[in-house]
Amino acid sequence: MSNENLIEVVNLKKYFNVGKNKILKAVDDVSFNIKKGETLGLVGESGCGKTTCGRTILGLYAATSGHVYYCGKDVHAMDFNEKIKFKKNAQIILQDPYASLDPRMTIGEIIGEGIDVHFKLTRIERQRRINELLDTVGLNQEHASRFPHELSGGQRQRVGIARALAVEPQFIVCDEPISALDVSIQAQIVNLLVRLQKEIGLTYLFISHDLSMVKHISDRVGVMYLGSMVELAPSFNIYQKPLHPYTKALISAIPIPDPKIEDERKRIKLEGEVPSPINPPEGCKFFKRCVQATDKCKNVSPQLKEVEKNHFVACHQC
Amino acid sequence: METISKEKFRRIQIDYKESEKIARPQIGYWQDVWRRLKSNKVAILSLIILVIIVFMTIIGPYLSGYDFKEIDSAKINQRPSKENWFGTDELGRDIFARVWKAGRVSMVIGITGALISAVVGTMYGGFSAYFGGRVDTIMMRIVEILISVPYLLVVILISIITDSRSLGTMMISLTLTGWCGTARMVRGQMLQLKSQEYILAAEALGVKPLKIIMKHLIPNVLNVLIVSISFDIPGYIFSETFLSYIGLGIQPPNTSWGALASAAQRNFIFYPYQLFFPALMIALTMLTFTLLGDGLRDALDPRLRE
Amino acid sequence: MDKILEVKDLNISFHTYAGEVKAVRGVSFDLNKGESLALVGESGCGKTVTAKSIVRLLKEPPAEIKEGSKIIFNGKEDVVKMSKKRLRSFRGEDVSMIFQDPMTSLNPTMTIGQQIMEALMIHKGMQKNEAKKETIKLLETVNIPNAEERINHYPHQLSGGMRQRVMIAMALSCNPKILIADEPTTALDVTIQAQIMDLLGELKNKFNTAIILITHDLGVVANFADKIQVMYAGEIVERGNREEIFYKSMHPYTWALLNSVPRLDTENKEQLYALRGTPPDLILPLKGCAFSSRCEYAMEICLERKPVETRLSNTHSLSCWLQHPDAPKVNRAEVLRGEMNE
Amino acid sequence: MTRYIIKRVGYMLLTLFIIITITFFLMHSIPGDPLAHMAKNLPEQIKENYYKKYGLDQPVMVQYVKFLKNLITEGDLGQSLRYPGRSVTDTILEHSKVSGRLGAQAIIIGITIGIILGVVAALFRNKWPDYLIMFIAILGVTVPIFIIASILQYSFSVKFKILPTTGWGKVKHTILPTIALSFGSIATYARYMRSNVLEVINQDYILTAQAKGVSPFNIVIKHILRNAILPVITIIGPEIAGIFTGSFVIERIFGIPGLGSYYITSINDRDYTMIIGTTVFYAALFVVAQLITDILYGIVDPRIRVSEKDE
Amino acid sequence: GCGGQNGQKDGQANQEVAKVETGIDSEQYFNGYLVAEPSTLDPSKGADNYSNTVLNNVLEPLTRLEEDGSLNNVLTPAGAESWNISDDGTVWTFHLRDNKWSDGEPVTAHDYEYGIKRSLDPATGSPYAYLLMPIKNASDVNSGKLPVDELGVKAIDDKTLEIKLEYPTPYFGELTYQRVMMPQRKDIVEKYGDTYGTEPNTIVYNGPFILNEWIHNSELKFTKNPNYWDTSNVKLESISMKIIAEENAIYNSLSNGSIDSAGVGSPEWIERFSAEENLKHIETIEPSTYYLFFNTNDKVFKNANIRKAFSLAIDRQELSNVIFHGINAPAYGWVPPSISLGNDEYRSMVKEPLLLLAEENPDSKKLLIKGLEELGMDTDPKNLTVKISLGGTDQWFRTYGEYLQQMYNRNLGVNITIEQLEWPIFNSNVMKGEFQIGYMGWGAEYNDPASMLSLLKSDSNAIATGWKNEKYDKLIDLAAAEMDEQKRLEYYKEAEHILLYEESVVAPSVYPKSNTFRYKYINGLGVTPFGTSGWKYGYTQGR
Ligand SMILES: Nc1ncnc2c1ncn2[C@@H]1O[C@H](COP(=O)(O)OP(=O)(O)OP(=O)(O)O)[C@@H](O)[C@H]1O
Ligand SMILES: Nc1ncnc2c1ncn2[C@@H]1O[C@H](COP(=O)(O)OP(=O)(O)OP(=O)(O)O)[C@@H](O)[C@H]1O
Ligand SMILES: [Mg+2]
Ligand SMILES: [Mg+2]
Repeated sequence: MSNENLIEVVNLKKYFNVGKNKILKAVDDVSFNIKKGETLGLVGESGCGKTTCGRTILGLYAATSGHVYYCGKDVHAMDFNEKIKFKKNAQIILQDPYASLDPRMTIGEIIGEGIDVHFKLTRIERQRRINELLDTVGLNQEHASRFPHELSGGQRQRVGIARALAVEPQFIVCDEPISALDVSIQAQIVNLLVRLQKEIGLTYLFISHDLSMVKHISDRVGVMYLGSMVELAPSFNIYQKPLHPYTKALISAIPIPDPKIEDERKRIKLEGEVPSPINPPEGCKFFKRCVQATDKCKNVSPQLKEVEKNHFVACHQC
Repeated sequence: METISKEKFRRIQIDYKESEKIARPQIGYWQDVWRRLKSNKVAILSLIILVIIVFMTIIGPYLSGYDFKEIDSAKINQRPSKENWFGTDELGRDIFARVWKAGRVSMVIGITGALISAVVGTMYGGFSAYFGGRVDTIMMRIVEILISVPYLLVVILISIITDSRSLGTMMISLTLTGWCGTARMVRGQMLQLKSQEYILAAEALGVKPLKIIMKHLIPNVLNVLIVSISFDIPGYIFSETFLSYIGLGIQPPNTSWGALASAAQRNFIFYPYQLFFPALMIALTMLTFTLLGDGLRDALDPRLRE
Repeated sequence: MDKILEVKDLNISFHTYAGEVKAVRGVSFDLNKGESLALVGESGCGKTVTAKSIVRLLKEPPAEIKEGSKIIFNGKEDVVKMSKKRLRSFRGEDVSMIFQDPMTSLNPTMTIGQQIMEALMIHKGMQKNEAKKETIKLLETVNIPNAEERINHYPHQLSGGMRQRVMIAMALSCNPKILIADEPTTALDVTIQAQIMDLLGELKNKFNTAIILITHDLGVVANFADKIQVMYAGEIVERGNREEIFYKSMHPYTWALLNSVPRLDTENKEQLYALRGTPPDLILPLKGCAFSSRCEYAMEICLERKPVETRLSNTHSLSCWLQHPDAPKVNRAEVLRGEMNE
Repeated sequence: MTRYIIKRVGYMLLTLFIIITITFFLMHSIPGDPLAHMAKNLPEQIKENYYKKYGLDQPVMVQYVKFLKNLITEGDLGQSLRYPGRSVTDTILEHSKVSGRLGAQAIIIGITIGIILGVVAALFRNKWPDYLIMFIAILGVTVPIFIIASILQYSFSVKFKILPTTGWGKVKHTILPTIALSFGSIATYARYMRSNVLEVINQDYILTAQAKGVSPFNIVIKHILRNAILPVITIIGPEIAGIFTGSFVIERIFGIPGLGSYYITSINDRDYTMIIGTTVFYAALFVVAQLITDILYGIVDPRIRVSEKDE
Repeated sequence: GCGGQNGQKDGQANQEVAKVETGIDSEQYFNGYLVAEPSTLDPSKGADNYSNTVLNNVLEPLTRLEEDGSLNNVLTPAGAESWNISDDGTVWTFHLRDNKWSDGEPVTAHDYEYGIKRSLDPATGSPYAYLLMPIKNASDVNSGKLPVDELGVKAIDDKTLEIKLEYPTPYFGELTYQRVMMPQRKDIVEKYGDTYGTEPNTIVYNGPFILNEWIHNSELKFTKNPNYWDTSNVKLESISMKIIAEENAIYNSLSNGSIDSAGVGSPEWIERFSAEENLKHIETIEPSTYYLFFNTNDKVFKNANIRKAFSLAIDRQELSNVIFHGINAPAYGWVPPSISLGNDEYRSMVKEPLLLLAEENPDSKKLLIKGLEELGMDTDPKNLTVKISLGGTDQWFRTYGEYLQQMYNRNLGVNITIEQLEWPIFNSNVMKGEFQIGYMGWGAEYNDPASMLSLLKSDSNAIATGWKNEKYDKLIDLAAAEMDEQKRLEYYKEAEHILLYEESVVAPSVYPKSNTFRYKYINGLGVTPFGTSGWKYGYTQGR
């Protein structure tokens, strides 16, 4: 990991238009950096805007406002050729594996597509590369001539991973890349990602609900809530001394694969109404579910502030 | 439990590579399509019929011993018989010879016309849909203009400007606006498709627009494209007749199925066979293409892989 | 206890151009009312196929449920032989399923409200207004905020987790006797996941619903399942209750699974334990134990003959040659690390 | 939405203007004049008087400006040259009503039957109903409408004498032409529907619906149709524009006072005002139909709506 | 073409007129058809047959062409009770009878005067005005050189109309029943302006029938006009004219009785209808000729021998059989049989010139080679390619073209290309002289050989052969002003001889015939297709 910022996200906003003048603020003013060779974990409640954030960073969605810089270049202002080059360097593993595979392409073709765009390989080299990729994600070569619908959920997800790896990128947005895999293969994949990072200095934005995995792989973790970043800290901090009440609840809810512990443990239950990203409330978005809330929380939206070195949190109480 | 020799319970060293035997050759989408098309009996039968028709258009005119253009005032409007297998027309010409002779022109026009339409329409519609926004707006307005300006006027103008009766001029006039329908159709389908996640995935890979259209969008609209091709074939065959009238089409004494059919229209109540044979050929051509198209459609759908 | 479902010797193959993919091979199990059964196992081992076959939603062809397979519902009806008409009422009313791919499983041209209401109107005979109210309630129970607004949204306007919750709401809507949940919470964050699991638990207790849960999250399994079955390459390799699987498991594959879980206390980015190799190609004939090619403890016999099922207790059984008296003993405690040892 | 429509209307006017301009100069650049249809070569003087009377003696540019002025200020398309004294606008309005009525009937029948047949064919893929429907579809396209109409007329009004041969005014007059007209559409819709239904039927959400226990009928109605109907919507656009301009052949055979004969013969007659009039009319309808098509796309498939917006 | 006398050839129809008028049906109605929509009922505008048909029945021209007992057409008094012609033949005075317009106003000579003047007024732009050129000052008035008032037409009083002619015109009587001479009401014309005559209620009627309803492009409905002077002789109470353009639809309509009478052009249908018991068959020769014409400025066809060769090469009998299914008669002359000079048919007095030419030149190919030699061209017909232009784009023309192509190839050994053009383009090409051989038909406008022969005068615009022949022009001019029939006959005979025998500028091919089938209960309708009595005397008996 170097100190250079590979990705800088500055005041990024992405709003969706959802019918009759209703605006859904999926990502609402988010700023953070990712250093070269670093893994930034991104967690948060389902629907809080992680996917949108990841996609907007790669320029797959046009940002409503704000900037994303990749090596200092504004992703949303690149010209055609720069964009192609950027896409070789920055890849995404999409969240919904099945929908992201063209039903009329064989797995081999899907994986080969990226290779064709960015590399000039002979047919045999290409074939070899595809086999290699299949192998790295734990698929058989036999799978290359199958169609997406002929695979199991986890197999599809691995095709998505292989596709992203095929172009040998420097930065990958991993949008829940291992959710459909069994633990053993999860471990294989995560080991692979870590190995690649060590070997060639890959950078990841790792979106996942599997907090143990996030902890395992990330250097820093960002916690999002309803379109905003509420806490951003080194992964150790997040797990050991979470500051934001939402983070606390999250950490406490991690299931442990041990029946006895599971039976006894207590989770912080989040009560109260979840606000809507369409016309979100004025003040703190977590206000209604927060046990420590005050009047200030109701009216003033908290800003992300550094409470400890490298530990940022958006909460009036900390 | 039966007894098993203890020997068998020795630990062994496992070779992890062993599990990676290549079980079957890798194939791509199109190879798979072709393989499945081949195994579709109906489609193959259609292909055979089609080949027979094509073959007959080559040798058919010489089989009956009559020249397709020879007028015989003594044999006007005769029913099919031993001498004239398909009967004779109002000028006493042998319909058998004429039908096959006409087939040459009609097959060429029907098929190339449909293909040109398909290619131009698909590319145009594809670009329009994929780029969307202003590009789409302008491209679709052009289509509106092409469709709305009276075709007849345009064709007449072409006939005057070029004053040529070459196959080329004819194809230009025929395809001038013929592709517009296909373009609209393809655009509609692609609008629906382009919001799919796999298009997003391809974009994320940096695949260029043309390639996205060619590799992702087109295979997924092929099913409607096939239908539109199968409709375009008779469409072009009949349009050629119309052009003949304007003086731009096939020149007498040469003839086409459309021309034969419309010559027979007036008196089809009295001499149905004069209409039947050319119409049968048009229908057969369309039928074979439709069946072939259906077979192809099935082959194109990997979910139907059995 | 009443057996609501008995699966006997289920064999399912897919006919592909290269040959027959034997995706499920001789799976048998029972399910009682109000019981939750967790199916865990290797990705691609046939969990989804097994589940879909119970609802008869596999496309046949290319799938084929082999002769001799039986899926007995409620002790009398064989699902494999059900008439189309009965199947229609069977689905939804008696058994409902949460699919693995929420995006493709939702109709893109119907609002999620319509899709949930549809189920309510069919099975509960509700009127439109009533169904709408009920839909909003359902969405709220699966924790979708702002449900009144959301029912008018189309699937593509939702986040992955929300789609998944819509699927769950839909499956819950008609109070089935059996609920098959195919990785229902993969896209959910842990707080919502916990709530959903509570919800399923409630369903189980209140309505005596039997639940088949397919998941990779052993934490969820530990929390929720009454019975656990571990699958590998189309076969059930070990089955038992929670304690038996988590604390007394004897199958090398189960060990591998348990070992692969990253713990919160592990070092950052250290190598996780992972099984090496890939599962066998299901097209090829399998002679011995399917796991043998990846098993650290493989023996010659494993390559040659299929292991027979060994019963360790009423509920605990497994198929592994290591259970053979002649096989060398493996110390479970050595194999498994950390707190899972007992 | 409103803004989108306003923008599109702006484009519509521009498109119409271009169409009018092209057509205007096109028709004046081809040989022949409105007197040619009389099949007589009239003395120069007579022709001169005639041209003067209708302003045809002026340069084309002047005629064009005058035409535009009348069209914009009064919505007046001028007087027919072939039918002296008849206002083109009135003629079009009056006759398009007839064509519209007939066309609407045909299109409704065509769509309903076409869609039903298409779905049935898809559900019974490669079984006899499928082949039967394909046979019908092929007949509908390869048998010229003239033949279909003549056979209908011959059987129903000559042989069985239950329907009138020609004429207009009562419902019975519309039956045969409607059937004849709808043949082609049935064929087209059926084939496109079949193709797309087959596509949709394999989607996972159909499985979901089945898992919910939705009856096959409702699966077709609620889940399949809407996802498969896009091609039908695409074709409907021009068809709707087409129904108001009528069918030349059908009108001739059944003596129907529709717009079709004007639409076709105006060019042969070099009835300049009528050519432009019918062109404007058709173009306007078509352009509006295209707008409606685009809006319908969005209604049928919400994903299209989004991509349209995001630009 | 318009009026003109028609040679009645079919004996079977002769009983028609002789029928007794007793026991006629109590309900008197007639269902007919028109092939196309009448363009307008404004007599000064429009020139189509269909509006002519309607106008004949709703307006009362000065005269009508009615069938006499022997089925000859005679000019009979109609709006005019009688008329006299000055000795020099230049002043015609018409004495009108009492008649009323449908709105009750009396019909006066001023109405006739106004009608004629309006037709010639350049501001009207009437296409048919050229028919009226014999009237004094007509040409100058029509070109705007003289005011309309200077026209030689004047209502002496309410009942007397005087028409002065430029020169004696033997056939002027034939013009008095043309639409451009029909009476018009000034007040009505001014009231309705451009819409005059476009709808049933924008015109007033003084003929036997009134148009009540006009569904454009579909049907016209008429009823008897109670104000008509001869209303007691009008028996039909109502008439419906459907507009049916499609041949098969017409036959179907006749078959099931939805129309009472129809013209049939297809031999198959003629055969079928002839077998029907309750139909009667009326066959008439039309006053027209179908012909090929040559561009005499063309590098090939400037040679008369080549033209002759191309004319003679046509096997007219075969053409008549093959293309016209034996319905139309082979034509060897220019003036069609039904045209008469005085009381006799012209054709019965003058032998067809081409018969003579054919006798003298049994081998047309020789003529061709001779012509090619004269031109110094390659004499092998194989190397000659000639284009025939056809002014029609329908299937019939294509078949016809194919026939001509094969026929010339067989008889002359030349190559023929066929050019099928839309009529307006054909017309324009021909006018510009951009053709070699063209094909057309021409119907005589009035019952005099002049109507056909004057078409080829060098100052006539009609048939653009580019041919100029002083002698021919002179003969036609002489005939036009010649009141002596015998002399005129000689002039015409010689002119036709020049035209066909000497020069072969045109090559007539057939004289068309018409076949009408009518239910037997229909009576009194007149059998000659261009007689102008219309439905006035029609009635049904035993429907
Ligand atoms: N339509 C098909 N054609 C061929 N093979 C198929 C088809 N569907 C599934 N398979 C194969 O059957 C096996 C079992 O698939 P299944 O979907 O049941 O796996 P799974 O246990 O659900 O895995 P995951 O956890 O990854 O979802 C897989 O190897 C898969 O590749
Ligand atoms: N195309 C879209 N149109 C409208 N709204 C959208 C669209 N995509 C996402 N949203 C909305 O944006 C918000 C954030 O969605 P996003 O997919 O980014 O969530 P997420 O954090 O990835 O959630 P999950 O963990 O469930 O995948 C959600 O409220 C969702 O409804
Ligand atoms: Mg997401
Ligand atoms: Mg699965």
